[in-house]
Amino acid sequence: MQMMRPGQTRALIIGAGIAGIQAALDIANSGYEAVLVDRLPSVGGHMAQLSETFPTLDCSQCILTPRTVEVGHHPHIRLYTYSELTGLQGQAGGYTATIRRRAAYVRWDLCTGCGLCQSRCPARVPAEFEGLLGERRAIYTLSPQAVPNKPVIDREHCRYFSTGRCRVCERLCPVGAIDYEQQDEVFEEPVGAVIVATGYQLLPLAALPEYGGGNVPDVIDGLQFERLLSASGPTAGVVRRPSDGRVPGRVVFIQCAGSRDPERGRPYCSKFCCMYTAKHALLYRHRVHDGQAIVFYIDIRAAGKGYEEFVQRAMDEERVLYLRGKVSKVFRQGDQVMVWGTDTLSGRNVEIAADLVVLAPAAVPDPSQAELARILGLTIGEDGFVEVRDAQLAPVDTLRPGVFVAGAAAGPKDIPETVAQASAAAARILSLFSRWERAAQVQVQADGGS
Amino acid sequence: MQNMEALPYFPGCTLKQRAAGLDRSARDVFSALGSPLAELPGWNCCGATFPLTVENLLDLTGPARILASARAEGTRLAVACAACYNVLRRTNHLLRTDADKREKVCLFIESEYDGDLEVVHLLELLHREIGYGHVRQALRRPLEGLRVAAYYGCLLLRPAVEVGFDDPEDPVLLDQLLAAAGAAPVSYPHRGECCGGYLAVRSEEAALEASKRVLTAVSAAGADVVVTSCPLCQYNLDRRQGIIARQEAGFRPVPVLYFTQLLGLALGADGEGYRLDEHYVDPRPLLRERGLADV
Amino acid sequence: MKVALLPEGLRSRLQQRVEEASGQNVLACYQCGKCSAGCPVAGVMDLLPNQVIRLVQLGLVEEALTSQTIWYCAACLTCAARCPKGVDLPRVMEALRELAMERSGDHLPPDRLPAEALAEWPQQAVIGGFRKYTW
Amino acid sequence: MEAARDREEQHAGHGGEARAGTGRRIGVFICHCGSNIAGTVDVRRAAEAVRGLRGVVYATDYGYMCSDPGQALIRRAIAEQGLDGIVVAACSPSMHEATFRRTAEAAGLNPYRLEIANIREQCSWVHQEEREEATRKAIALIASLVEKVRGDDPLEPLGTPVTRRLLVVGGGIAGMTVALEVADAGHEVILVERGAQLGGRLSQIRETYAALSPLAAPLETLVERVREHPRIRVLLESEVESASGYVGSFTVTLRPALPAAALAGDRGESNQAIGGTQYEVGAIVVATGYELLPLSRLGEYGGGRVADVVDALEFERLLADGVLRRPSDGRVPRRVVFVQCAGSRDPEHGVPYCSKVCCLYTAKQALLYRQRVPDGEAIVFAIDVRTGGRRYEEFAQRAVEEGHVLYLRGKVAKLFRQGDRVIVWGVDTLAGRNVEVAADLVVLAAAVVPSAGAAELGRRLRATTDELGFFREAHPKLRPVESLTAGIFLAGAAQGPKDIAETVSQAGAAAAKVLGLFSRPELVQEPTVATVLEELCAGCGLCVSACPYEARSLNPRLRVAEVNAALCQGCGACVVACPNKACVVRNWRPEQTLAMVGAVLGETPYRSPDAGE
Repeated sequence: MQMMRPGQTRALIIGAGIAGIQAALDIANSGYEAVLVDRLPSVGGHMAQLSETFPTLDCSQCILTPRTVEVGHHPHIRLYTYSELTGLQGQAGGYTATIRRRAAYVRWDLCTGCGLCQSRCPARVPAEFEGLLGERRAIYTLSPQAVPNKPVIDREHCRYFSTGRCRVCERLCPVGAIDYEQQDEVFEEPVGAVIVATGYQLLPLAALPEYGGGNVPDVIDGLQFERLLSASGPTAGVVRRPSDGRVPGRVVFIQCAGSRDPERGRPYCSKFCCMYTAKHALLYRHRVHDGQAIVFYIDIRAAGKGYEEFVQRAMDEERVLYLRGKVSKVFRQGDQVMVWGTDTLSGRNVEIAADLVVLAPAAVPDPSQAELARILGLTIGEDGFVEVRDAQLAPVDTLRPGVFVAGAAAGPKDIPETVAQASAAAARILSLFSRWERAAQVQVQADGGS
Repeated sequence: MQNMEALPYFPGCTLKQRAAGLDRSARDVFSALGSPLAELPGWNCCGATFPLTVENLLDLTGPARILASARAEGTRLAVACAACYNVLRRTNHLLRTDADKREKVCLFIESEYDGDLEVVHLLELLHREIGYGHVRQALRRPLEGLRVAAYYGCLLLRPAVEVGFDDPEDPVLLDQLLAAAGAAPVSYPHRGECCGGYLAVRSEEAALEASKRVLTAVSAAGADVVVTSCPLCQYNLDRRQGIIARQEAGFRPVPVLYFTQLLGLALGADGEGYRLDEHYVDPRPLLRERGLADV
Repeated sequence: MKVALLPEGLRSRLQQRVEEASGQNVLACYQCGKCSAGCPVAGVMDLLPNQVIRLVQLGLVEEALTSQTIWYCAACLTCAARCPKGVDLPRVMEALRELAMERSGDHLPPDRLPAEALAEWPQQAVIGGFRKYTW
Repeated sequence: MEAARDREEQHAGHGGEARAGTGRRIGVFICHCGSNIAGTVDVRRAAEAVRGLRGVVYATDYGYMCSDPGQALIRRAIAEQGLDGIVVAACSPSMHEATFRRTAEAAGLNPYRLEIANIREQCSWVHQEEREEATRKAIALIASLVEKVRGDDPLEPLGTPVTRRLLVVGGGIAGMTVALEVADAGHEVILVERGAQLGGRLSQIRETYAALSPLAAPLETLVERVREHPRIRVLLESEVESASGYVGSFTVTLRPALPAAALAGDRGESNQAIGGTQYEVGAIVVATGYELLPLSRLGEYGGGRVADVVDALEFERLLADGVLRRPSDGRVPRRVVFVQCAGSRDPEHGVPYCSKVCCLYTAKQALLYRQRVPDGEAIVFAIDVRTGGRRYEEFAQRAVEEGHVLYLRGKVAKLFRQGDRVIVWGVDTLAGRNVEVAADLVVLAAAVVPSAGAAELGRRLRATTDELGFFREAHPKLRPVESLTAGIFLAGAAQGPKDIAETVSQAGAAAAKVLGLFSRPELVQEPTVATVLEELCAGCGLCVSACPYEARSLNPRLRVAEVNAALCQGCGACVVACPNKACVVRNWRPEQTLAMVGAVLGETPYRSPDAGE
């Protein structure tokens, strides 16, 4: 009996960053269904937070939005945002995925995304999407271009949930979509194959005590700096430092903050920091023409099409000064940040008084990944990333049949590599689906003939 | 024998003094090959080094004046000294490509010149126009069996775009010429490495550092003689050998000759005015032994 | 001891002068060291050529001016010919020499050259020396 | 004037009826794009100004038109205002034209009666300091697109059938991976390889880096699978002679490969009349890989003339022998120097880019050498050690710590033979010391360059290569495996230096694109293509030679020009060439264009207050 199982040619994709989006689109555009799950209220992942992308300096939001919009509208994509996978039963070709959607306290079926509710919400909360450098309300969407553009209520900060009074959003909503009684919902989806695309996070600054441990206001991480550069960010694209809103005249960028540090951080190289740091320094110089950009590095890893040329451009056109050496200590002094570093090329220790310090912390697996791996029965490496079947020859196959991995979930990767992997994982699934279909057809014909 | 018009020729200061042997032998060679050199009238010093900063515009007036006056004599200027060649060639290139500088320099020298002269080294002339075949035919005393280390130095080779002489990492012109004259060029990797140039003026130690590197390689390659086109190279490589011989037990001194000296003798010149006696490592025993000279 | 980097900012006045005089962008150098590796007189230098460029990159031009390396450069152009980034080091060295002599006068006063050596040196060495070592 | 134009259009016999009663109720939607547009252009004022334009019955502005509520706003206005044409003033049409066309279609409006006025890239971004001027320019741009919409015909997209057969060029790991994935999904694949066997560069490499896993066995399996696959046809010693057609329907001619020597020339001339065979395919994947920069290009490293100076692939071969022996005298080398960036990162003499794979394979080769010759010394010269990638950094550190490979930071200036050794002049910029090493063998990590003939293949396929000879991707971030020519995809190092893992990923991605293409029975194409007004066409053929896409031909019987709509890109070259004005691009008719120009020049036909249209 080789009948098609229900949902056999549907794919489950966990994580709706650029990897998940690309994989979902490739599968959906080939006529199969994709179930796309993300923990956040909207899709886009880290790429939605970026200002411009190296080496072409395309606006990240601008190149991403067509994809997020397509995902949002695609007839073959079922979107579960604000949701998590809580179980997966069965085997390749016949899984049942259990998905828990968190209560948004907003009925998305009614909501038009008009944004009125957010305009009057009295609770102001540091926005995670803005790297805590901007504010959101207790009822919020991640960004104005969010897909789906439906708000959620953050229960912890909502006045109504904490005091029992407020209900401003409920009063304002023209369609009556606010529902304070909403509960988490659980869905079961039959699927035939799975792609893990849970991406990465940056090592928290608290793990870097020698660099201020997150306690120096003008020491921020790379994603925070992306928001400061971004036209849609909290400073509307003007680089202002967090402490006093001043435009920094001298910015120090510190690479390998926790990377290549087997003793105190992560042993591995986080791969994309060299390039985004070069981009940061260059963009900072574009924004602040008389600003000084100084980069500390150990090796400049500009391996990729147009990358070396990009870094050289940062050096010789934008006059970004590269110092070879790891920074030893960063601390606040007056209204400046002192950086103690070295330049191993001149053999000199240096002390720099900076207005702003941008760290490139190690890229680490998403914290949810360990639990997810347990649910999916995947093997996790000593570095916390998903193990693949063969690092070189089968880079998107996990050790479990029917389950694939794409992007930074299996180790830090830049966008082109992530996108290629996402499509590659989609291809693995497409050929599986097609084989299953043909096998079933053959079986049907055989059955018919007998 | 082919008869050509006399070539406008720039000897330069050194060829009138310490390197008079180069001047005399160069004239011999070209006369023997049928295109005598005609010294540029009223020439001045080229400045010996090419100015490297923008603030040194004035230093260009010397070479620019030479170029302008040579242009009045013809379309080409032949040069024997590698340093003069380098300076004149680079100045010419600059005047040809930088209209702004050209204008300023021309104001200083009170003369019109737009860079359309061709500065050629004698080696280029021998290669391109006279031809090695002709050289071979004109030989009276082929350099048969002579193991020569062709040494190019810096000034003929760099910067390649401006000097345009030969492949800077693997030059061949001098080797080919010497081979045409019957010699056996030895292979050694330091033919374009610097001899120390004018550093001797400031630091004997630095000049020694550079020339020793070349000489040990020449010596290891088993050369009988080093052949060069540059008075500075000749001096550095020749003069240091006493010190090196004192420092290195196994070092075997090698005479250093100008290519024109060797070629002149091969073409039958008697070596009169070659000043072979002024060389530090006396080349005469070798030349006599090979039947190249009776001097 | 730490060097308080960039007291004058990323583009110090002196650095700017060196770049203007030499026509070179010192930040184009990515410090591969190929210049040093092939330099014929590196053995007697106190700083390697790439280290001199490094000091200029860091705005530490004063330190570069005290280096003996700038006087040892024979402008043989081996470094410039091989530099992957097209940095013409000898021009930078010459700009530094000029700067140094602008401050302290002739590096090698002609009247102090030994007479017997003057008689022996080829003229172009003497003239070249004057050009490079006198102000 | 208006009447005259209508007459002219009627005379042209083109879309007159379709336009009757249309172009009279136009809506304008102006996007703020956050502060991207609204920060520079006074969008309120622009909306007010365009409300007065002829035909405009509705104009509004909104924060993000592309957002769900923005699109809802458009849909609502179409219904409520009875709009029959729309101008969205926003970002470049390449961003969201498709989005808004879907929106219009969902509201029952023909999507080709929607135009985008690009007031971001072409206005707000380039005039950030000139708010007043930018606002005026935005209004002018919108006015011109309003004029265009007034003349737009409703069009239907064109459908072309898809041949579900793939051509893969290159039989290395990239090509084989694509072929297998696509064939496994049920489609036919033709795999053409210039060489005599499958396997590509991988067959020259013994172990992967980092994991040090042997490649021979998996490669053999892969080759076997390709050769045995019922849907893959392998053509060895063959190459693409020519290609024509378009996405979904290419005709390629394959022929026996010319000897490699013929390819060394700049443009391996293709006029050797060897009989080619034609194949119909729907898509093409270019997987032509790389080669190493010839050592003759590296003069300071001996130009390939120094014995015992080899490139990395030659060293792989030496490693493959039972005992590692150097070429000159067969002795086991006791000291090996590895020189990285031999030609890479060298815009002056070599290639400007980083070759990406050398740092890791050098670490691997040094480590393997140390394992083979335990008392040997391995010295690596590197500028930056580029080991980005999972477990790569750890691997390089292992080479240093366990393999005792000595890394010196600096580029080598020169090397030459002395006696029976190779002298290497290098530097360690960290110690500030020059070093001279006498080596028994020197391995150069020569720059990775495109395969010979890549640029020529690009010309034949009309898929562009960059100035370095690598195939150009449609977008470096989001479309890394698509070429700029629809239906032609890229896999592996043909697009730029890549390691095995990335190549395999890319190959999979190219397969996904092919499978997506093959999943559709027909392709939908933009209908804004050229047409011929037959009564005006004299059959002179000027348009045939003017067309850069070979979309034009002469009908010998009717003696008029014809358009192959599937090939036509709507570029308008034929329109310019035609002396009789018989060529027209749909929705880009000359009178539309003139009206647009008029609007930009300020001859904006505002309706008079009393003569409402």
